[in-house]
Amino acid sequence: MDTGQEGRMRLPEESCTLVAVGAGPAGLCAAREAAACGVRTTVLDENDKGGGQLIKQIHRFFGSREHGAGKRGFEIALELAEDCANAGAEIRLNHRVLGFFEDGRLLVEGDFIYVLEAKAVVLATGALERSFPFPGWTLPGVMGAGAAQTLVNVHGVLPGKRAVLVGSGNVGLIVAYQLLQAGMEVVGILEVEDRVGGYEVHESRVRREGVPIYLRHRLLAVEGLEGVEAVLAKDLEKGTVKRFHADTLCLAVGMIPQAELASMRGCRMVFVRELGGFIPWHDGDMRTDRPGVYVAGDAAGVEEASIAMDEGRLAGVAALEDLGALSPNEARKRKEELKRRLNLLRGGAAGRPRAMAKERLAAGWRHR
Amino acid sequence: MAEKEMRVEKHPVLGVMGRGRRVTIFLDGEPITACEGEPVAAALYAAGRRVTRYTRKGHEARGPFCMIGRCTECSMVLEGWGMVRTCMTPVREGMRIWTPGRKGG
Amino acid sequence: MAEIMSSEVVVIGGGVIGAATAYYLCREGAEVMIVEADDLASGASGACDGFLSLQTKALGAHLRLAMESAKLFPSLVEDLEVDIEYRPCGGLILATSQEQMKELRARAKALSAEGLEVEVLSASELKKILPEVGKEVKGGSYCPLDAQVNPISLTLGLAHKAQEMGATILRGCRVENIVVTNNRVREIHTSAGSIHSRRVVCAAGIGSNQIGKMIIVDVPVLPQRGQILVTEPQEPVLPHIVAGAEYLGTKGNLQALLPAEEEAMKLGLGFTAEQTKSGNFLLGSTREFVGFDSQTTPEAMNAIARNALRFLPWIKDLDVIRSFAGLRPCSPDGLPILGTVKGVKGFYLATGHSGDGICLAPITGKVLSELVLDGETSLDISPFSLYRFK
Amino acid sequence: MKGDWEKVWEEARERPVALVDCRQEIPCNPCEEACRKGAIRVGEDLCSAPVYDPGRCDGCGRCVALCPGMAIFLLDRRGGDGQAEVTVPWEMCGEIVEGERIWAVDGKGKVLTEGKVVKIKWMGGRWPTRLVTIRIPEERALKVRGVRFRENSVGSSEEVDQEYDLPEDYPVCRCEDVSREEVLKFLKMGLRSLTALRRSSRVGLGYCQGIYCQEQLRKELGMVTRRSEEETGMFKVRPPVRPVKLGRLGGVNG
Repeated sequence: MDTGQEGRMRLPEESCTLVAVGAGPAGLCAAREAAACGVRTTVLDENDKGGGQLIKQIHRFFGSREHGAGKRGFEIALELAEDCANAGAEIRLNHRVLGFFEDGRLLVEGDFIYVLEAKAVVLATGALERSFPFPGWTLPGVMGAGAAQTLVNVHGVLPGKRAVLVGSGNVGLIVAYQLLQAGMEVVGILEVEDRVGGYEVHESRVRREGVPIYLRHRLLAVEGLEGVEAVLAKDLEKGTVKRFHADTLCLAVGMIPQAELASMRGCRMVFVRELGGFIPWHDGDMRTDRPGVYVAGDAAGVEEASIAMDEGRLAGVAALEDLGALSPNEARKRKEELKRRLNLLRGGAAGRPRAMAKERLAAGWRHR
Repeated sequence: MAEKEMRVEKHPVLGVMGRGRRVTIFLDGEPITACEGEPVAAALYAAGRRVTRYTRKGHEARGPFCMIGRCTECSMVLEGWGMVRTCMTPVREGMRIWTPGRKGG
Repeated sequence: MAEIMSSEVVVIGGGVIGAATAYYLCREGAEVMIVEADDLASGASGACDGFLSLQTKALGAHLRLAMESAKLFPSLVEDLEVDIEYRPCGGLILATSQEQMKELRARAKALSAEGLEVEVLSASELKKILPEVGKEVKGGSYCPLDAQVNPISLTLGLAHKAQEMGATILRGCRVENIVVTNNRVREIHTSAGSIHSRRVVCAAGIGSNQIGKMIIVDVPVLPQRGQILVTEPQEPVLPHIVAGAEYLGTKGNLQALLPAEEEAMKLGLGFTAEQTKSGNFLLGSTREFVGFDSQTTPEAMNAIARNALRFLPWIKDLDVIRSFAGLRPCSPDGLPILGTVKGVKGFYLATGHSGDGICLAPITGKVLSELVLDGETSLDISPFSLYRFK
Repeated sequence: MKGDWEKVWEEARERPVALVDCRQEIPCNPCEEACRKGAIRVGEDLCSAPVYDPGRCDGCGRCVALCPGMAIFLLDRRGGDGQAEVTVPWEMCGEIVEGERIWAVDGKGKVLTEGKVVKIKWMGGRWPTRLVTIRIPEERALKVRGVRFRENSVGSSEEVDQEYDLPEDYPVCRCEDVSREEVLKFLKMGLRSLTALRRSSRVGLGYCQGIYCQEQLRKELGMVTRRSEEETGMFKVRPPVRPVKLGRLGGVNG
């Protein structure tokens, strides 16, 4: 490439019909729908592997056959990526989207920087692990539970020898289990509430391995010089303080939807507690309030991977419908089927509040 | 912590974990054994090195926090390139990385 | 809302000009209320660089104003409780052609004649104070009085100090109307209630035109977008504030110094660079008239980056972590609009600083306070009258 | 003993049968898919708990391997000698070999008894699960949910006697290293908008673009202004949302 001095190099421009940002379950499924329908589709992802956060999930998944239930997360990731590519979508890994401008253009960094224009953009940018500040939270060895999971399951490296987890939701339970699987000791799981947040089956799995779950215990601080050496927690029942000797502290206290590109694009953002925070407003078909912009998966509200898949498919179908690539009748049929499945996935006690939030969104979402 | 203890050799689900060939990288000039293709941050962890930077204001140690390229806590200087997020940067033989803010480095 | 407030002086706008005006008014013991539609420094003052550059000012009154302003900064450092990150670092303007060098030489001579010390440096002389510059750079001019400040801290510091001295700051408060009876300002209607006041200073930046309309005066201020890139923080490596000669060209519309490239012309591109106290490089900038759109654009980001590398190629490995754009309150000739308006007593203008607001804030505040309280100023501000345009 | 399990208990005298210990509403049906005999039904409503008919179960173990909750086990009482064989899914590190002795634990991790490993079998696709069969006294058999080598790690904490003094100041913003105290200082000055607070305190102006500290800053501001999170709003998002080399952005070192 030109060295810039004399080179009057402009940003290269490129166009395609549908772009999915994020090659996780939502983005891959959206792109697959589009590509299978003959639409020129590109998937962008900043990682060197497709599949999003599924690649670090080594446990078998809930859901039903359409979601690869009973298979392990990384296995599902491989299949989704393969399906998507086989359908004809171009998956560009190591491509970072730097911006999504109000005029609809994307600024992308691959081997070079370029501008990408598309008639439809599906934002499937996922979520981020929530964290909160406390004394010592910046010490090396304090990390997101997902970060520890990435280290052990993707890279085969232990984050330390002895871990304390904070949060007994499904993520905390599963990660605790997976740290044990990789050979780490899990000193305990701290839970500020008086009951375990995750499913009983997951709770049972870690308990069987002898991991104590400390209910009504609040994380106070982490001690250490240049890394975690001990974790302090307060027993809210007794009012006493416990010190745990550990070199790793994993935070599993929820996820925050990552839809900054939607915000930059000018999509209306709404705060939905049940779905993790600020998300782009979207209708029942995953359309945002900006024409040609769709959202799916955790970026549209933190839920399960199986839901992300069907939301991705739904966004894909809605985009195809808007592009005129699918007859209204066919689109309706497919959307109904996907919505039926989504309703089933959100059927349990854990899913109901999310189902209701999604309904309120589709109905317009006004301040209560 | 010795490297051998930090690397998962045989995993009950994943089996023997596939790794790139052993290469040497340099952390602040000191040689470290790493596996080609794995993220630099993982290689450092495997070598028992958790500090990736020191803050400018308080000279506090920081380490990888998200491992997916978002928190930027693992950013280090890769010689000839500048600051990189080490959790997103694959190991290549002979690469030299420097800990930002490290005193006497 | 029923609440009725009153104040001796109302300052519309919580940007650097409004804050400085309030500060100097309070120092004279006036009772002041700042009415700000959003929050302090939420407009151009919070979206600009911290250049306090004297050698880029227009010759004549503008330069004199800037030189007077520059003298006030050290006293602010003393008086304000917020660290305004003032650094008397000196400033460089770099030329990339012999033609530009010629222009810089001519300007240096003219500036010196007006009392501003400016030194012209050959390429080799330049090397002594800025070792690594691009191959294109042929030399430059250096002004030791140029300096740097943190514009947000400055605004905050001034407003905070004014508040300590008794000023009231109404945030999130929009001015809806100004009541004038018998040719005199009487009352200001705001979203938070009415304020009785006989003196109003309009320091509303790009909102000034709208404020003017309330008293049926046309204040010719248009928003001009300036985009800036921010890099990751670095150890201090850039000793001075640095601009390209084309910055002078696009700023002062000087034919001989305008950029050659069509795209750069369209963007009003001019190179600026400073390293802030926090270590980040701020790289600028553009001059675009696009209404109230304060988005940054891929073209400008690319152009600013490319342009910056012509001057400082060694920063190519720095990570850009953010971009932002501010809307400069731009007057037709790029000079501020200061003073009274005909037919409406008690209404004062302090606006149209066109990108020089940070630099000119202290002197603007000072002369406005004099004007409001005494009716006359220690410095002749007639060249900045609104009526110069008619 | 619950009705179902009585039936399991009886059937297990004839052949190995599954014991399905899944009661919660989980959107999941691999057990139904796994069973070739139609012994497990979830039905249309994915979240309903599985309905299991031990009479149709042939004890193949596929559901044991595939259940994502690891909540299905096998019971085999064919010996009729007061001993039972229980099969559990097992995916822990380390090795189990046939013939060795191991703890049998219940769903809470409590050690029930010691048992002997009689069979190890791999099942469940390309990345299978080990099904470990142990032999234990039959009165404990219905309670077994897992096996384990190690003791509970309870006791690895100590009580801190003295009133623990928490450090009061710690960073809110990791990138810019801004403490909570500093944020409060700016709030005290009267800043009331998220943007102004961000620009002044520098919380959220760092490398990560404020994605970690934004929530915290919103909380602090909300406490002072009594505004909801939605009203307090979000940071304005500016490109680039990922760090990019200036040279790249300017098109130099491609």
